[in-house]
Parts: sequence; structure tokens; C-alpha cells
Amino acid sequence: MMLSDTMILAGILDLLSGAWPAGVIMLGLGTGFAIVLLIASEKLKVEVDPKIEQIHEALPGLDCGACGYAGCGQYAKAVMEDPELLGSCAPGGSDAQEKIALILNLQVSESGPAKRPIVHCRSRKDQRAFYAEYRGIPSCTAANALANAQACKFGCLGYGDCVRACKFDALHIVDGLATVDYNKCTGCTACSKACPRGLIRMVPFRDENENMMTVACNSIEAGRAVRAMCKVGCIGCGICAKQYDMFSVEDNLAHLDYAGYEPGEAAETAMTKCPTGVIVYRGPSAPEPRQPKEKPAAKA
Amino acid sequence: MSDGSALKTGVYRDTLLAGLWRENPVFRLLLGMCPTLAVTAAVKPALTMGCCVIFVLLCSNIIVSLMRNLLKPHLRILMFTLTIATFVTIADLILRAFVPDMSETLGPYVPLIIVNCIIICRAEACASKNGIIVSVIDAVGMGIGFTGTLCVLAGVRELLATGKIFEVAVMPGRFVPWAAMGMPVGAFITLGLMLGLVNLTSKSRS
Amino acid sequence: MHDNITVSFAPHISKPLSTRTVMIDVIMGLAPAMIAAGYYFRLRAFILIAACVIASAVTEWVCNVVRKKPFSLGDFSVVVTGIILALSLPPMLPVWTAVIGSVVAVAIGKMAFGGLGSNTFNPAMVGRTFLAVSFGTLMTTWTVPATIDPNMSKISAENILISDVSEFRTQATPLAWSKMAIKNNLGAETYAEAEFLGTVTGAVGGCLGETSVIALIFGGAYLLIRRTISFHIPAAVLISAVVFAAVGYWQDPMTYVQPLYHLTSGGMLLCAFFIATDPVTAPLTRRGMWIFGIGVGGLTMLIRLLGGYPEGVMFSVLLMNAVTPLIDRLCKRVPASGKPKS
Amino acid sequence: MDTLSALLLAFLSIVIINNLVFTKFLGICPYLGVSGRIDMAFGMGMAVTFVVTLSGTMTYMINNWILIPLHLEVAKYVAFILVIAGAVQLVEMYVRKCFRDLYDSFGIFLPLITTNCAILGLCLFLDLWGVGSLVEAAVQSFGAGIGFTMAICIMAGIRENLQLADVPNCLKGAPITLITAGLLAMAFMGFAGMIR
Amino acid sequence: MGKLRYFIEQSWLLIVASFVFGLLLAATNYALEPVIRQNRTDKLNRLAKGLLPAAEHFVDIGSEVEIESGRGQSEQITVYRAVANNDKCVGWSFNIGGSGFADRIDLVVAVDAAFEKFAGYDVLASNETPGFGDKIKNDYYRGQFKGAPVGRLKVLTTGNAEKIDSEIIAISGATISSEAVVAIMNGVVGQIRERLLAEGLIDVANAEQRSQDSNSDTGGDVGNE
Amino acid sequence: MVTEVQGNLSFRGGVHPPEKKELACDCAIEPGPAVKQVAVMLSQHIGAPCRAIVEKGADVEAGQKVGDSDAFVSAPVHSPFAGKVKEIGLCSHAVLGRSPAVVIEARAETPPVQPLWEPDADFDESKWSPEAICQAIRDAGIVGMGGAGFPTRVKIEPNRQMPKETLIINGCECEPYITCDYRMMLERANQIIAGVKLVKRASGCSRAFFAIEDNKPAAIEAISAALGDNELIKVAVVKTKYPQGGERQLINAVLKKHVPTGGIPPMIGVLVVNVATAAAIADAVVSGRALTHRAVTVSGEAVARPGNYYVAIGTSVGDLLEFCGVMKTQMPRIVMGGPMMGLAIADMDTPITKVSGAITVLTNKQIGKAKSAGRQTACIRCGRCLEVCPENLNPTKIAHAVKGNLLDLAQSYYLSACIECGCCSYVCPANIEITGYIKTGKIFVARQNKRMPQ
Ligand SMILES: Cc1cc2nc3c(=O)[nH]c(=O)nc-3n(C[C@H](O)[C@H](O)[C@H](O)COP(=O)(O)O)c2cc1C
Ligand SMILES: Cc1cc2nc3c(=O)[nH]c(=O)nc-3n(C[C@H](O)[C@H](O)[C@H](O)COP(=O)(O)O)c2cc1C
Ligand SMILES: Cc1cc2nc3c(=O)[nH]c(=O)nc-3n(C[C@H](O)[C@H](O)[C@H](O)COP(=O)(O)O)c2cc1C
Ligand SMILES: Cc1cc2nc3c(=O)[nH]c(=O)nc-3n(C[C@H](O)[C@H](O)[C@H](O)CO)c2cc1C
Ligand code: SF4
Ligand code: SF4
Ligand code: SF4
Ligand code: SF4
Ligand code: FES
Repeated sequence: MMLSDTMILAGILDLLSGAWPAGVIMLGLGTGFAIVLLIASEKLKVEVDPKIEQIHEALPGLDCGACGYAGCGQYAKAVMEDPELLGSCAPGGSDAQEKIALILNLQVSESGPAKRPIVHCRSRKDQRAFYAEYRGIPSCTAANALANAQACKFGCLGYGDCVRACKFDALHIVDGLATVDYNKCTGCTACSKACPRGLIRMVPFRDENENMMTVACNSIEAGRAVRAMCKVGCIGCGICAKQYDMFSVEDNLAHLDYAGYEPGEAAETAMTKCPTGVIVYRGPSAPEPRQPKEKPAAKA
Repeated sequence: MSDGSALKTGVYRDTLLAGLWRENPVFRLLLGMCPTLAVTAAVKPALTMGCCVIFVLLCSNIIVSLMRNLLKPHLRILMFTLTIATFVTIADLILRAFVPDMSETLGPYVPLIIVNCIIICRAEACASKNGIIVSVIDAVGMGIGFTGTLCVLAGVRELLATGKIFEVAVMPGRFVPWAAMGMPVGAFITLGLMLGLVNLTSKSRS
Repeated sequence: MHDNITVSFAPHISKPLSTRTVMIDVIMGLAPAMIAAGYYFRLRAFILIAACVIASAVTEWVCNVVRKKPFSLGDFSVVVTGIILALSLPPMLPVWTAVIGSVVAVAIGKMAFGGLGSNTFNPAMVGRTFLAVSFGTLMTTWTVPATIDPNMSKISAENILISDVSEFRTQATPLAWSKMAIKNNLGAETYAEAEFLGTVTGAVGGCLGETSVIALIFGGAYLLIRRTISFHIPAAVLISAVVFAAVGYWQDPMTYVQPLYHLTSGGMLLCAFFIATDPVTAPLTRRGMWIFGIGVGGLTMLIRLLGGYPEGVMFSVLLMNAVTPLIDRLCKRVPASGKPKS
Repeated sequence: MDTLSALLLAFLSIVIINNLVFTKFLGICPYLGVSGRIDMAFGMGMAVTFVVTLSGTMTYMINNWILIPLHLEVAKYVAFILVIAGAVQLVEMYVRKCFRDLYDSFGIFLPLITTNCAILGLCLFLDLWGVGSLVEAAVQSFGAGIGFTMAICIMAGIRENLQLADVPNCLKGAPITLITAGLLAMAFMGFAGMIR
Repeated sequence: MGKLRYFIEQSWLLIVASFVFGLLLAATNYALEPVIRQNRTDKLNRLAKGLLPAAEHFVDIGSEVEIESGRGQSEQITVYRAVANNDKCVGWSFNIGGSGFADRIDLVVAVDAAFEKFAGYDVLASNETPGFGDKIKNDYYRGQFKGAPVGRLKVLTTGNAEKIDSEIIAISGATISSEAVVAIMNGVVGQIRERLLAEGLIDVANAEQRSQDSNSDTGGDVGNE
Repeated sequence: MVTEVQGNLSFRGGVHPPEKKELACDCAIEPGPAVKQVAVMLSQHIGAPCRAIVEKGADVEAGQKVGDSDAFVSAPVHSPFAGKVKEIGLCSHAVLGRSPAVVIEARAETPPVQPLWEPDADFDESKWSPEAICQAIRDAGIVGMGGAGFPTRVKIEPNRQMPKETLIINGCECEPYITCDYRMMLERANQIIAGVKLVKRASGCSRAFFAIEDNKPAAIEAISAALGDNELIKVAVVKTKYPQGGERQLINAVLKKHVPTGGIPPMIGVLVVNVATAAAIADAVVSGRALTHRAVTVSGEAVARPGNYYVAIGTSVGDLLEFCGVMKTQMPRIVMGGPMMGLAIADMDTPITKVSGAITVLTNKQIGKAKSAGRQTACIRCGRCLEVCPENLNPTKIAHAVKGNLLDLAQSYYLSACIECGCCSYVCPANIEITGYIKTGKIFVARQNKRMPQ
């Protein structure tokens, strides 16, 4: 017992006596670097935007480059400028992502009730008239620049420039008509900027689940021309404006004052009385738009 | 009480699984690619490498987790580096003492574990924020995930490059080895295709 | 309304050209080389060409099916790839090897990058290099042309075969001679003079399509006349190769063989007319083409004269393919009327 | 003259024949991460060249003049990495403070490099190859940096083109970059055996 | 004063950790160092013994042999004397290297007691291409050196590989690696011989007799293969 | 004595599409259809659109102004015949989509119009002051009839910053099929020369070149004869090549000068005027007639009676085609203009405007199989588009950058320097709509820039 104790002790002493130079040199190295870095960090301080600093702090600080930027500092700057880059820091994971979102949100979240996109057209491919067949580049901007193969020069073209612009997979072309999936939409306005015909306008919805009423048409053609071009276009007849005073007709096209709109009897009546059925609901649980009344369709 | 522990086990399981697949260091996080490519010409060195990484990851996670409340911002990364370098040296010594062959094959890629992003990442992302148990589980999960992918990759390459797996011949006698698979070309292309495959499976699932 | 009317962007007429006609031109240009291959290596040539073309086509088709992309074999580019790959293989290569090469060429060299037009590297050369790297021995096993030895006996890289029949001394490939000359200071001229004629007609060992200089020149001329290729790349490749070879020869005629000999041997002509000119992987601008061609010729000679391999064409083409984007960037065109202000 | 050509050969050899990325798999993370655009790639390459030259020479000195005479090889790795990390951080701070323009063009890449295994890897390889003199160590490390720059710029060029290509979705990003790197490595094998 | 305080606050952990880790390292090293050294000699011995079966153990000759390694530089080489049961010298072995096709090649070379004939070589470390250059590890190439005369070896690409003489037939497809091996030997072995002779370490009389023995040994080996 | 600047003047790049001039080159300019109704577009030019200055239901006389604008860069529009304003509404426009037009119903069967005025060979322009000429041009609503439709008064008015020295009359007519300028040169040589003299006087140019392609020897002869021994106007024979008539290319060919990229000819002291414009100017200045009719070539394989017609501006394409007879089953594409630069139209009610020099009706055969099916394959980087681009651009790079939505990249390859001549798309073996992508890209850029300030 005694023997083994002493042996162990001797062994440890032996070890340590062999080990001390290494310990000392590492001690030296460690101290040296600590001194140098601390002094340097004091002396060579550079002023940076505090927000970037904050983001930088939230990041892991590994400078691994996984984000595609040269180090965390660069990424912090980039995220600051373009919040869509959020989440490309793999090491930081969701943790860092949330923190940055928090930092950034403080600046952007004061914009009031969310505006959401409404496509101001309701005409499916089989409800529109065509003069010719478009054989060009499959892009709305391109098709819009050419002569109107599709008779209506104001409605949706269905080549999906807006779909490509949406980073959240919230837009799809359904039967030749751009259709928003309001459950996925984040209200980023990208689609409204992409549509060459300005069909998609951001509209103030009052809450998440509301279905907004809208005049789903954009055509300022005279009523007769509209009927020749589209079964479900607004003909500017003004019936809706008579039913509900938030509707008004200008340039052959009915408008709804979205800010003043309140759901109610009057609005509903206007909707049902509309001869072409162009007044519809748009929203997360909007009902199928009704078919146009038979009369105008038969006439056209 | 039991609720709390159930919750905890859930966290543990999650942490473990994260490393194995969801946040697999190689396939998902694309971290530590250098050793992944360099040591996967055959399964044996890959496995050895994986074990070294597990060892270092475990030790550094434990140490960092213990020290987490004492860390100061300016010298934090330096501290991590120091810890990791120490354990890598120890791992290297152990390899040289007990599996000299592998130590020779792996050469400088063992010390290169020091700069392997996985380890410092886990120190930063997990160990410096979590308690010791979570850190250990995380280290094990990540380590096994890393080792596993290394071995899969090495298996494919060794099979095609030599017709053997784990140095045991498995291909029919007439098989002509594809020498390219044992070379850098094979490493890059195999890993590239494998990442593609992983992307494919994960996409089809989501 | 008028349902047969269509609209689209101007111009509304187009030159009667298509990718397919371009590729068919290349196949026509390759025809003399294929015929020469058939003449010198008999059935082997056709087996290999057929194997490569079929394997390449099937690979592309499978890739299309997997990616749910439209059928793309109609442009015939994959046929060109298959033929060029086949023409750059040794005659006795086992068919399964050629199939592996074709699959690698098309799947990794072409389809992984997005198919026709997107690939960075010349698919045929990717396939060939993969084979050379993987199956070195098979890829350096040459045969005597059937016109010299009807049995087409094998000759490995360094052996000299003296045929009893014709007293014709031949050796693996002309390039193997020059490599040996380099190694052993053998006074290369003695080799070169004797075998020069062989390289012109094609009665030497070597890859299927590269032995007959005459056939290659015919094919190349056809492509130039048809304007399928422009003269810039072939000219740059050949001129720079001659210059580099001449520098070597002038330095040490005892070690390095004559410049002309380098032009006619190995894959130099096949490369100059058919491989380096692959439009997809070569620069777009004329200045870029000159740089590219000089690079291919220069690197080829560098590898031939100083490198470990006897032939440098495949590597130099791949290397220059890699820097093609940089060349394109360097040789960016400036509008005819100068850069716009501001 | 003789040593000069020997140095030149050593330089060329590490630039093209023993290229760190293609033959030694070093520095793959930034190679995958920062090769998206040519200007970024070039900045990264320059930064690596600078740091690798610096740390190659410094570790050579530390190793041969301190550690080996004192028989402290066991602390080699620790010493190497501390020297690299410290030096990089110092240089970065210094450049940022004093040469703002330089910093903006490539200084931003400096911190990223500390955790890049090309640097430590090269120092270890220099040790392994038994490089004979300080000058040789400096030349080789500089060559390694240039080799890395070349590799990453080539890759960046290719990737800029691939932006417009119809690469299969599952191969987009890292996978196709790796495959390209593989083919590049294959092409660079052509230089093998050139300098003996 | 405040600065010092700040400094200590910030860095005490690092400093303490450095010291502790230093000790940890040193201790591990201390414990494992003998094992590692033993491993290395074991491997050298194992390889050398494979080349010189008659040897019982290897002793290093005390001082290192300095040779020119080209480019005006010199290199230190440890030479081991292979000693048989009967304490007689049965050969010499040493560890030399040089550049190959891909990277450095490290060889263990053994010669007979009289330093006149090679007893063969083995590859300690190489990075040659699998399937090509790494055939220098194969017996049929190594066999050519067993009994080849010490002196200038020559590499040919054709010839009879069975015949043992100063002409070495290269591995087909890997001439460069083949040449590299020969070049390493040509560069160094002669010099070592000179040095050993100069220091009188080679007992010429004894060696001659021994060399006949070992010659028959190695000859037998070659015959057996 | 005629001084000819000798021929074969050319520029780098360009293509040689089949000329197809033989279809209509021998058809003299005939009166067009006598239509009951025209739609006079209120925007027929570059610049500010006009406002209608007549009410619905108002009576208008032939040549009466029906639309005008106060803006400087603009030109009024006139009624081609006496009638009643039926409506002011939207009408299809080849470029602008639906655009306002004044629809006029003819009061009675109006006889087809032929300009009767024929000046003397030694026409003396010094009777008119430059200001008077400019005012007459403005009042007549003359815009560039070569295609762009830039208000001519703005173009030729002397400008202190950019003094004009050289006048080039563009008689190249490089587009396939089109022959109206050729016929004008044959039939109205004197009128054109009179117009040239007026323009020269108004703009202060000291010399003038009459550029004609070498595939129109008859026109060269006619113009040379009409010029007589005029020292200051020379005929420049240029190589037959598309787009020789593009003004930047023409200036390069004739004067060996480059108009700076993004710049306009006056910057280097050059003024380019189309022959039809010159004829209209003479008409306006001398006889005070407004621009209400123009020569239009109706051609193409699907047209029964191809020819050159003097058509009332505002006539619908449908009426014009009915007049010339088309094989309906064979007309997959109706192009306003030539096949290289013209705009495909779909609505047969689209009216002829001041810039529509031709209606080309193409059959599938002419369009080509791949093009008519709209089938594009991948770019094989063959470089043909680079070789033919007259502006020395890199069309494939620009097009692919636009396709990949990388506008910065497209602009770094000088997207805006493209003149949209269509040579690149014409030669592309992969049938890529390079020009279409470039046009789309320009729209994207414009939209992006517009949004910037907000
Ligand atoms: C040997 C030779 C080959 C040529 N090959 C081509 C060619 O393949 N493509 C080309 O566009 N120009 C080529 N050229 C240039 C043409 O001769 C000429 O410069 C060009 O076609 C002029 O174009 P244009 O007449 O259509 O304006 C070549 C010139 C020479 C001397
Ligand atoms: C992928 C590949 C790897 C090679 N590796 C080696 C090698 O490691 N050692 C070697 O000497 N030759 C190697 N070679 C072959 C040489 O580059 C060269 O072809 C040969 O040394 C020339 O000599 P030979 O006459 O033996 O063919 C390799 C070839 C290829 C295609
Ligand atoms: C590609 C291209 C081709 C053109 N071809 C002709 C032409 O053949 N004839 C013509 O008069 N104008 C042509 N133009 C229009 C001229 O560039 C220029 O606008 C016109 O000659 C100016 O005269 P104007 O203002 O009287 O129309 C072309 C323009 C472009 C861009
Ligand atoms: C002139 C010309 C040369 C070609 N050369 C090759 C070649 O060397 N290798 C190849 O795989 N394809 C070649 N092709 C076919 C085609 O371009 C090739 O398959 C594409 O690289 C695939 O994207 C060539 C095509 C042309 C027009
Ligand atoms: S909404 Fe606009 S952008 Fe979207 S498909 Fe319709 S036309 Fe195109
Ligand atoms: S682009 Fe933005 S606003 Fe439009 S649908 Fe998508 S998420 Fe909603
Ligand atoms: S890029 Fe523009 S200018 Fe050049 S050929 Fe094409 S359309 Fe013409
Ligand atoms: S002509 Fe067509 S295929 Fe050729 S480079 Fe241009 S875009 Fe590509
Ligand atoms: S593992 Fe090598 S750079 Fe990241």
C-alpha cells in the first residue's frame, strides 16, 4: 500500500519534472498572445455601425465562410442590407437567425396593418379572347411588350413573372390566372413590382384571416370592348356604386375604396348584382367566384 | 418532475438525432470538408479519423461547457483553439503510439482536426451555451454523424478503387479497379454526387 | 379569332440552321477519320464507335428521363461526343471500359452541368481522362494496325515489335518513341524520319481516330469550308505547338524530335480541328480563341516534352476549358462605338 | 543560379503540381464558400497568399529555432495554431486601422482564414517535407498561396458561368462545385511527373 | 493599475488553461514517447529484417553519416549495423528518401556486410498513384534489387526483369516511380559506403567472407521467388 | 456632272437574309384602298402623345388637325379625309398596346389620294427661311418615316450645342421585302431631292450624301440623274447588307465615323433622314399638305397582289390586306414592317401609322420550322451571334443574363448599346430569341431605374 502510493507519487513527480518546460512554454505563449491581442483590441479599435455590431455579436464568430461571405462581419453587413439572407449561417442555426430577426425587426415592424397582394383580374384562360397565339419568350414582361395576342391588354397574362418573383412559393398560375396563396404570402411586395401590367396591388387587409372584397379587373376599355375580350371583366356599368358607396366608377372601371370598406349587407348586394361577377372575395378562405350572369355572356 | 425529465430526454434525443442526420456536419452543414475528402480513400483511415474527431469533440465540448461562464469575448476563440489543439495533440500521440500505421496514413490530417470547423462550431454553437450533458450528447451525435458519413463515402470509394471494403475483397475476381476513385478526382466527384443524392432525398421528403 | 396567327419577337425569319445541322456537319467532318479507323483497325473500330455512341445516347436519355426534361437526343450532340470519345481510345480497349467512359463523359461531363451548352469541360475528354486515370494499363495498350499485321498484335507501351512479315519496325505510338527519345537521348531524328510516312497515312499504332493525318486534314478542311468552325482555334493550336516543339528541338535536337513530327503524331490534329473547337467549351470571342488555342498547343507540348505523360492533349484541353470563363471575361467585347460614357 | 532555379522549381511545383486544393484537399471550405464571384475569390486568394506566406515562415522559425532545439515538438501544433491565429488577428486589426483601402479590398477575408486548414496544413506539410531553409519555406508558402488563388479564381469563373446554366436542382451549389473541382483536379494531373 | 486589472480579468483563464494544458500535453508525451519511439524502430527493424533475414538485431553505428543530398545541401543519415546471433555483421540498413512521381518516397535499404550487393529495399512511406507508382512496393520490382551490385544502377524500359544485374527494368506505366527509386539509391548508397569505408567500419576481410554467405542467402531468396 | 462616292462602303458584322425584293420592286406606287373609316392614333411618334382636339361627333375636313400637343418633342396628327368623328377610344397599337385614337368615318366615298405636286429639277429652296421650313414640318406633323418616328422638326432644327454638318439621306432599305423607299426614289426623285435641299437649308448642313445599297442600281441612276451636277449632294453606294440602313451603321459605312455608344448622330454633326421623310417634307413645305398618307409596301408570300400603295394613315391592316388579297390559311404571321425588325400584330383592326412602311405577311415556310413553333434549344456558344452583331456586342451573354434575371451582368455587357437589329437571332442555330430577351431586358432595366428614386 505504502509502496504503491510512493510509487504513484514518484511517478507523478517524475511526469511533472519532465513536463514543466512544456507547461512553461505554453504559459508563455498563452500570456503573450493574451497581452498582444488585448492591447491590439484596445489600440486598433475601429468604429462600426452599432446595428452591424449587434448582428455580428449574435453570430457565432467562427468566420467559417459557410454563408458565402468572407467572415461573420461581412455577413452581418449583408444581412443588415438584405434581410432575405437570413438563415444562411449554418453554424449559428435557428438561434442566431431568431436573434438577428429580432434585431432587424425592431427597425421594420412599425408599418401598421399588413398589406397583402390582390391580383386585379379574375379571368381564367377559357374566359378570355385571343387574337393570336403567343410564341415568344414565356415571360409576362416580354409578352406585354408585344402586340396583344391576348385581346385584353390589361388582364393577367399568366406567364408568371410574379410567380418567379415570389420567394415564398405563395403565387401560382391557376388556369392562366395568377393566384395568391394567402397562407404562404408574407406581404413582401415582390410580386406587385414584378407584374408588368401592375395588376397586383398591395391592399390593406384588416387581419390575417380576412377575405377582402375587390373588383378583380383592371381594364379601362369601354364596356362593349370588354365584353368582346373577356367574359368576366368590369364593364363600368356602375350598378355596384349604386348599391354601396365605397364603390366608384372611373374610366370604365369600378374601384373599391379598400380603406373605407366594411363587410356588410350593402357590399354583398353590390357583389351579387354585378352583371359580370367581377366583384369577388380574395383571401385565405375566399369562396369560389361565381359565374357571370348568363345574359352578357350570351350577348358576346 | 417526471415531466421535466421527459422533456429533457426529448431534448437529448433531438440533440443526438440532429447530429446524425438533420444537421449532419458534412451533408447538411458542409463543414470540415478537407478531412472528409482527404481520408476517405479507404474505410480504415476514415474510421480512425472519425474516432479521433469524436474524441477531440467530446473533450473540447466538455472543457468548453465547463468553462462557459468564465469566457471573455476577446479571447474566446483563442481559448477554444487552445483547448482543441491540446486534445488534438493528445489524440495524435495516442494514434502514433497505438496505431502507428494509421497515424502514418493520415499524416498531417490528424493535426488538421484543429482547424476543422465542426469542432470549433460545436464549441461555439452548443458547448458554450449548454450544460455538460447536452454538450456530451451533442458531441457524440455530431461525431457519429461525421464518422458515419466518412465511412459511407470511404466505402464507396474503396469499393470502386480497389474492389475491397475494409481491405476485404468483395468484388468478383474479374473486376478491374477504378484507380481514379482513389485519387482526388474520385473524392470530389463522389462527395459531389452524394450531396446531390442527399439533396434529392431531403427535397422529395419535404 | 384568326387562330393560325402567331406573334413573337422580331426577327421573324431565320437562317436555315439548327443545332442538329451543325452537329451533322461535325459528324461528316469526322467521317474520314472514322473510315480510316475502320481501315486500319477493322471491326474493332466500328465496335468501339458503336459502343460509345450508344452508351452516350442511352446515358443522355436516362438523364433526361430522370430530370423529366424533354428528349434531347435529336440535336445529335451526344453522337458527336460518342464518336470523338471513341476516336480517342486505343483500339483494343474492352467494350465495357468504353461504356464506362461514355457514361462518365455524358453523365458527369455534360448532364450534371445542365446538358448541351452548359458544360464547362469537354465531355469526351472528361470521359477519356477518367479512363486514362482509372485504367492506365488498358489505356496504354496499343496494337499494330491491321494493314501491317493482320492479327493486330498487342504492343505494350515500350515494346518494339518487328513483324516477320513486313520487316516493318513499329512501336507503340509515335509519341511513345519521342518520349523514349527524350528519356534516353536517343537522337530522335533516326526514329522520326523512318516513321513519318506512317503517321501521314495512318499506318502506325495509336488511338482509333488520330493515326491518319490525311483523313483528319480532310475532315478539318470540310468543317472550315462549311464555316462550322472558324480557323482561329486550329491555327492557334497548331502554330503554338510548332513553335514550342521548335524551341525544344532547337534547344536539344538530340533529345527532342522534330516539330513537324509533333504536329502529325498523337491527337494533335484531332484536337486542333475537332476537340479544341468544341464551341461549348471554347471562348466566344476571337481574341479569346487565339489565347485558348495557344494555351492548348503550348500546354500539350509542355506535357509532351517535360511531363510524365507521352500525350498532353486531353489534359491541355481540360485545363484550357477550365480557364475559358476567365478568358471570356478577359476578352470582353467592347461596343463598336466604344464604351458608353458614365 | 542553381539554388535560384531550384527555388523556382519548388515554387512551380507547389503552384501547379502539388496544388493544395487539388492534391492535398486543403482549404476546401473557403473554396466552396467564397468562389461564387471572381472579385471575392481573388480577394480571398490574395489574403490567403499573404497569411500563408507569413505563417509559413513564422512557423518555420518557431519550429526550427525554438521547438526543435528545446525538444518541445509536443507543443508544435499548439504553437503553430496560436502563432497563426494571433498573427492573422493582429495583421487584420493593423490593416483595418491603418490601411483602410487595402482592408476593404481583401482584409475582410483575413479572419476567415484563421480557421482555414490550408494555412495550418501548409505549415505541417512544410515540416513533413523537411524544407531545408527559411527562404525555401517562404517561397513554398508563397507558392501555396498563389496556387490557392489560381484554383479559387478558376472555380469562380466557372461558377459565374454556371449561374446561367440549367444545373439539376439537386446538384446546385456545393455538389456541382465539388464535381467541377474533381474534374479540375483531374485536369491538373496532367502536370504530374513534370518536375522531379 | 486599471489596465493591469483589466488584463488579468480578461486573460487569467487563458493563462491558467495554457499552463494546465501544457502540463497535460507534456504528461501524455512523457507517457507515450517511449512507445512511439519503439514503434518507429520496430517498423524499421521489421522491414530491415525482412530484407536481411539473417540479422538478429540492428545497432546504430553511433554517429550519423553525413552525405550530400544534391543542391549543395547535406543530410544526416543513421546507419544501422545488422548483427546476427553470433555477433557478426551480416549487413547494413538505413532509411533514405527522395522525390517520386507524386511526393516524397521513403525507403529502407539494406546492403550486405561488405557493402557490395543490395539486399533489397522496402517502402517506408510513399504517395505514388495506386495502380501505377505504388507498384514499387510489389515484390517483383523489389526482387530485382536483391543482389544487385552496389554502384550505379541503370533503368531500362525493356529487358529481362528476372536477371539480377545493375540493369533494373522499369514498371510498365510507372517509369518515373521506378526511376525515382533507383535515383534515391544511386544518390546515396555509394556515398554511405565511402563514409563507412573511410571510418573503417566495414571490416573488409570479414565482410568478404560474410558477403559470400549473404550472397548465397539472397541468391537463395531470389531463387525461391 | 455627277460625283459619286464610290461604292462598297460597309461596316463590320451584319447578315445577308434573302432579299425578296422581287415580290414588289416592280410595282409602282398605287393608290391604296378607299376606306370608310380610319383610326388616327394620337401617338404615332416618339415623344409626348397628342391630345384629341376634336369632339366626338364633330365634322372634320381633309388635312384638318385632330390631335396636338404643347410638348416640344411631339407632332400633331391630321385627318386624311373629310368626315365625322365617330369615337375617341382605345385602339390596338403595335408597340403601345391599347392606345387612344380618333376614329373618323368618311363623309362620302372619298377618292384615293395621289400627291400631284412635282417640283422642277432646279428647285430653289432659298425661297424659304429655315424657320419657315421647320414650322411647316411641325404643322404637317412629319415624323421620321424610316421606322423610329422621331418628330422631324426637333431633329433637323439647328442646335447650338451640336451643330450639324453632314446630312445623310437613308435610301438603303436594307430590310427584306420592303420596296416603298425604292419606288419613291424611282418615281419621286425630284420631290425627294427638293426635300433634301429643304432639310439641308433648315438644318445648316454643308454637305449631304445620298446612301443607296448597291442592289438598287435603278434607284442610284434615278437619283444621280435628278441630282444633276449638284456639287453638295453626293450619292454614296453602300454594300447590300442588313442592317446597312441603321443610322449608326450607315454613318460608319459612309463617313467612317462612330456615333458614340448611347449617343445620337448629331453628337458628331450628322443628320440622317429617310427618303420618304424627305419627300413628305417637300410636300409639306411647298404645298402645305399635312402628312396624312404614306407609301406602304404590302408583301410576303401569303399576299396575292403584293405591291406599293399610297395609303391613308389610320387605315386598318385588315382593310389593307383585304384590298391586296391574302391567302388566309397561309398567314401565320402579320408583321408591321420588315421581317427583321417589324412588329408582329394580332388585331386586324390595328391602324397604319406614319412609321409603318410595310406590312409583311409571312408563311410558315419563310418563318422557319423551329421559329414558327417557338422552339428554342440550348445555346451552343457557337459565336455566330457575336460575329454578326453590328454593334460588336456579346448577344448570347446579354440574352442569357436577362434570362437568368441578372440585370447587372446584362448591363455590364452593354445591354443598352443594342440596336435591336435582330441579326443575332437571325443566325442563331439554336433559334434563341436573343433580340427578344434583350428587348425584355431593356424593359426590366427601365422599370428598375424608374423605381430607384422612390
Ligand atoms: C482562311 C480564312 C478563314 C476564314 N474563316 C472565317 C470564318 O470561318 N468565319 C468568318 O466569319 N470569317 C472568316 N474569315 C474572314 C472572312 O474572310 C471575312 O473577313 C468575313 O467573312 C467578312 O464578313 P462579311 O463579308 O460578311 O462582312 C476567314 C478568313 C480567312 C482568310
Ligand atoms: C492516373 C495516372 C497515374 C500515374 N501515376 C504514376 C505514378 O505514380 N508513377 C509513375 O511512374 N507513373 C505514373 N503514371 C504514368 C506516367 O505518367 C507515365 O505515363 C509513365 O511514367 C511513362 O512511362 P512508361 O514508359 O512507363 O509509360 C501515371 C499515369 C496515370 C494516367
Ligand atoms: C437595324 C436598323 C435598320 C434600319 N434600316 C433602315 C432602312 O433600311 N431604311 C431607313 O430608312 N431607315 C432604317 N432604319 C432607321 C434609321 O436608323 C434611321 O432612324 C432613319 O434612317 C432616320 O430617318 P427618319 O428620321 O427620316 O426616319 C433602321 C434602323 C435600324 C435600327
Ligand atoms: C465543332 C464541334 C466540335 C465538337 N467537339 C466535341 C468534342 O470534342 N467533344 C464532345 O464531347 N463534343 C463535341 N462536340 C459536340 C457538342 O458541342 C458537345 O457534345 C457539347 O460539349 C455538349 O454540351 C462538338 C461540336 C462541334 C460543333
Ligand atoms: S399577375 Fe402580372 S406578372 Fe403575374 S402572371 Fe399575371 S400578368 Fe404576369
Ligand atoms: S411575392 Fe411577396 S407579396 Fe407577392 S405573393 Fe409572394 S410573398 Fe406575397
Ligand atoms: S445584340 Fe443587338 S445589335 Fe447586336 S446583333 Fe443582336 S440585336 Fe443586333
Ligand atoms: S448564335 Fe445562338 S447558339 Fe450561337 S452563340 Fe449565339 S446564342 Fe449561342
Ligand atoms: S475543413 Fe478545410 S477549410 Fe474547412
